[in-house]
Amino acid sequence: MPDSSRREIEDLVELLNQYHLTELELEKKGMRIRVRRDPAPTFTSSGVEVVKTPEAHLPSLTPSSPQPSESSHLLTISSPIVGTFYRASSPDSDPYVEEGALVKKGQVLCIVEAMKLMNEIEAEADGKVIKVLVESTTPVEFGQPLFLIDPL
Amino acid sequence: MPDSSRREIEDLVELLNQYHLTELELEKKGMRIRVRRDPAPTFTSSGVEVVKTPEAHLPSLTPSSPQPSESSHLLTISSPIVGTFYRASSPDSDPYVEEGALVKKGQVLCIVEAMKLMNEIEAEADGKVIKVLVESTTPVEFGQPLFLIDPL
Amino acid sequence: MFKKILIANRGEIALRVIRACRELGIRTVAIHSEVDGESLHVRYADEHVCVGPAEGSLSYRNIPNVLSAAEITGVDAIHPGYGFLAENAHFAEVCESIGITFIGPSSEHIALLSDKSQARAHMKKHGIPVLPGSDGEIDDPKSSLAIAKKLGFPVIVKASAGGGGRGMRVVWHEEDLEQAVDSAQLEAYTAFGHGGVYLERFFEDPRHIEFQVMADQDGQVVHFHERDCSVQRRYQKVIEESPSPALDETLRKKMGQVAVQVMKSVKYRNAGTVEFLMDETGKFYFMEVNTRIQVEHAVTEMVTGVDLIKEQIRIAAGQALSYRQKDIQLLGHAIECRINAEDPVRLTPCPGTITKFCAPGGPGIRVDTAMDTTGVVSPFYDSMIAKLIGFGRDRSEALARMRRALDEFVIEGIHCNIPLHRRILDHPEFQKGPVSTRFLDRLLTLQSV
Amino acid sequence: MFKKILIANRGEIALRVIRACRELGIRTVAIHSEVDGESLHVRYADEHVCVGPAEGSLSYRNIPNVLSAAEITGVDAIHPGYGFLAENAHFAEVCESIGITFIGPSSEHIALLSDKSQARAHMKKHGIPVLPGSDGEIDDPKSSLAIAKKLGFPVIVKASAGGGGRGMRVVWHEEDLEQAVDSAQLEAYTAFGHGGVYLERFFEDPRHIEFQVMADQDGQVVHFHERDCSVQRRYQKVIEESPSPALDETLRKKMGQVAVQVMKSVKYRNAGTVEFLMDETGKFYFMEVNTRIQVEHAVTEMVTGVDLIKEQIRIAAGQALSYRQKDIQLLGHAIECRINAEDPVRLTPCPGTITKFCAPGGPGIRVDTAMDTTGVVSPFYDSMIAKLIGFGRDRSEALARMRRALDEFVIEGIHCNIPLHRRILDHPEFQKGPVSTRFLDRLLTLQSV
Repeated sequence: MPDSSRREIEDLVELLNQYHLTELELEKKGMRIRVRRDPAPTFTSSGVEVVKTPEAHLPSLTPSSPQPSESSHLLTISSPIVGTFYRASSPDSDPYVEEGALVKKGQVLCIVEAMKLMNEIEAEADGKVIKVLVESTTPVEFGQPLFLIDPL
Repeated sequence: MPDSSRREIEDLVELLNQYHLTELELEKKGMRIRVRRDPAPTFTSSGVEVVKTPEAHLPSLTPSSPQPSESSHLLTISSPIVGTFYRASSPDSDPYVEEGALVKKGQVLCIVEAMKLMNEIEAEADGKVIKVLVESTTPVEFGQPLFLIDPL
Repeated sequence: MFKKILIANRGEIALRVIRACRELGIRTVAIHSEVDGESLHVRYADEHVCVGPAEGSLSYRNIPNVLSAAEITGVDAIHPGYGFLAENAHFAEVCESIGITFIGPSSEHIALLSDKSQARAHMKKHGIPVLPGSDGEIDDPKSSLAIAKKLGFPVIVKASAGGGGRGMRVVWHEEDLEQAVDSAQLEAYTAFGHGGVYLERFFEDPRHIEFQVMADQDGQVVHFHERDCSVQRRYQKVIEESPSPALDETLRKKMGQVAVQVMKSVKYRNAGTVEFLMDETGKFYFMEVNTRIQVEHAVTEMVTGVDLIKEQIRIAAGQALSYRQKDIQLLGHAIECRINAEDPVRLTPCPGTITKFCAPGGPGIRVDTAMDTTGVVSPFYDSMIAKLIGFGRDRSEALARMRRALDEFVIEGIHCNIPLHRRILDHPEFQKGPVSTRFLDRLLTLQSV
Repeated sequence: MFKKILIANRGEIALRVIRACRELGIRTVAIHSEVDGESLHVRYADEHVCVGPAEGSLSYRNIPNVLSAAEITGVDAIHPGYGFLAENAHFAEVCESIGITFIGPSSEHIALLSDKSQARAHMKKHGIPVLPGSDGEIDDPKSSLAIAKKLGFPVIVKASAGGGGRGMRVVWHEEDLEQAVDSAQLEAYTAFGHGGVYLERFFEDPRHIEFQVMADQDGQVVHFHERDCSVQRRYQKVIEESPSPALDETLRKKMGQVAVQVMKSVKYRNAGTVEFLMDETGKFYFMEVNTRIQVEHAVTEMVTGVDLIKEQIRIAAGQALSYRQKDIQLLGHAIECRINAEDPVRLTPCPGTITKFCAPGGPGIRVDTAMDTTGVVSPFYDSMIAKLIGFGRDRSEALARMRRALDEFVIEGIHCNIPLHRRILDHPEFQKGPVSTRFLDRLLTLQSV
């Protein structure tokens, strides 16, 4: 695909984003433009399988806040620091939480170790742990999603 | 399926993924692009205002033939060489042709002097001189339009 | 030699260090803020770690996150570039304490030399010519006035922790001194967290001459000749060149020796710059030491053929200097223009999206940039788009190259200061030779009148 | 000095000459074919004239149109670049006759030296070591065989008017000689309009060493040291470097003196290259003189700091050489990779549209190209996209720079030979040092088996 087409598509996607459209159609020369916006969506909460870490947006002038995941009512707990992710307080201990568990706001979900300091990461709301996104002992960067929580 | 089509499709899929789109349609040549994202998150925002016309054509691989003029039945007589354009055989003579004149195929229309040689430029068809495009004693480059002829 | 280096920076200097590492066969880790994920320095590095949101203080200057990134990627060393953490003694100290090599001087060097008043006192003690001024910081108005009178007006009030013109006041008359000291102290405190100021005699038309120096573990010190950075706007360097048109061979040699003596007096290590102020008669005075690699290091690289960043890395890894003083020759003349995103009228930074970027090429031209064929100048960081450096057999060839290169440079979508550079390079006074640090401000004042 | 110069070429060399002119303050006229109207060389020039349709023979090689373009724009001089009309003695002669300076040697020099067999004879007469071979052209089979036997097989049949490997045949056995001569004559006649051929002893593993020379009106001749162009594929240079890893200081000096002697023997003027073939023992033989600036001149510019194009222009304008032999020093090491649009499997040119072009930068890197951020490699002209030149303090630094620069180079939409360059630079034999002209063909044969 020529870069020009790619750029064209990216431009349209940008407009789509900017004006929160559902659909945007463009024909050239004779010029035909179609824009469409669907009413606010409703959808079912179940069956979330993969939520990729939201990366790769074009360099933007404004700080990108973590994207709402497809099932946007889910809460993403991201790492506020750079370090190593641990699901338990020690190798012999049980994980702080398992998938499916109910957690209270302020409850410790995991530890991110940075500079030999153990930083406890807490739940930001009451809810159910839908997914643990990172394996224990893995390095994590700033803003990396760690848990998906379904708030109660 | 040719490899190129396959690559094109893969490119589109990549864009689809990258921008979390639902639908992406591309038609070539005449250009028709359609992007769509379902379901949209909720928000408020008002109408689309600007859609920039896409530009960007690259230098082409094929030789650019002299553009057909607006009235495309007209015949353009272009300079086959680089040199200096003269409408008459000498400063004292009358021009070979004036606008409005009827000319015969093979009739001398002007001279282009190159390297001290006088090159006579002839009409390529019978017709009427609609326009003399260059002033006498002006340098002309290869392919530069000199006369517009309305062929009979 | 190091196996893997983290580059605690962004933009062109991050690329510059990555390039040096690749040439040395060292793996690289880029750090980046949330808005820089697609930046060229991230793409060029072998690994990358997001260290925080856009604001530099929360990402590139965020010491815990930067060091954690170094730990989780297992690097041996950190190159700080310039700006951000490059002259942060605390950062260098923590690096030392956790066994990661900080590619630069020791934390003690940074601490000593970043206190301008203390550095001044140290150099004076070691017989280095310093500007006539107060012994250390001043505070009570009475003694300040006595000192100022002894120096003779005009005098300049400078912040000990200063830089970039902040916490500086020129005082022309006795009666203005007290208020100038107060406001300089306030500004210094606000900007640097330390309000101490000192006094120096003020020169109206000085030249800014600095010597690039490099020192190794064994105490070997070599200088790479001078850079003339007199073309400044509000204390910000705009154009740098080497050699300086204001020096002759004798003076160059003498100042080079003093620069080496400065560094030896503090047992310096790695790359640093000794800045001098020079008056019209060729008298020169120590001003300060920059304890980092500088934006304008490329000028010295072009004119000496030396790769300063690779030399920094080698020295930090414990190797001896690979050059002796006699190896360092001026091979011609080099000029650098800092191309900044800048409003052409108000001369203020104007960030935005560059829709087309195409740098000049051909003989004698070097471009250091983090732009691709397009790019973004973010409002969160400094507004430099590229460094354009031209080399020629002599100053006139270097000037001619720079002018044709500026004409070739394509930057679309935002305003930049290329027209300003053209004006400077076309100016008879600049073409003739040495100008003072007030040349550009005068030029711009004339313009705006 | 000239006021206005017409550049009778396209692509990177046209840009190269325009840059030199701008630096000298000379106005420029670009010529272009109908497909090149949007090219960078047209945009960079002050004026431009279309001289014909896409086919080179009807435009860039079209002598009446090129000269008419020179006349209607009123230029003082024409720079032919390389290729097209650069070694056309007739063109140079017509320029001379109408009072337009041809920037290069005289038409007589071109005529004499473009006849390889005649040049050989001339040099032999002047005591220059030439390859053992026939005295002049051969024709009857009997005497040819006698000469070949005396030389000893293998021998090589070469076209007097030859170049680029055309009209060349290596003959390993007596019985193949007659047919080889016939077919070489036929090919030479087809390619050059002159079927004359001569015989030389064939060396299996020679090195291609050439000396860049410049001569002025006053008979001053200076050489700029050598280039090693042994990395070739089917007689096409792929990588060039300077200095040659095959020469030591003594040999360099000796060959340089011979190169100067060659040029003095014909009272040469302007830029030229003396090509030598060298065997494994360091014995060297004159091969031919190229009477033009060459693609690879940039290698010499990088390693000596000299601007050869500006020097060409100055000399053509009647000025004396601005360098003496002792001024010409090797400041380090330079390597050039010719980046061509090339099918990676069949290794044939593959023109097309470059959708994204972003050249590497940073220290020690020079790029000469006519590409913008996008571009077209036209099927009508040669397939070179860019010249990438890397400079370092020594060969190993230059190699490291080239490798990282090749990694940085972004060329999208079209295949090119960057992977091939990587393979060569990564090859232990090349890294070790001197290779013969058969190195690359062997490498590629091994690959394809």
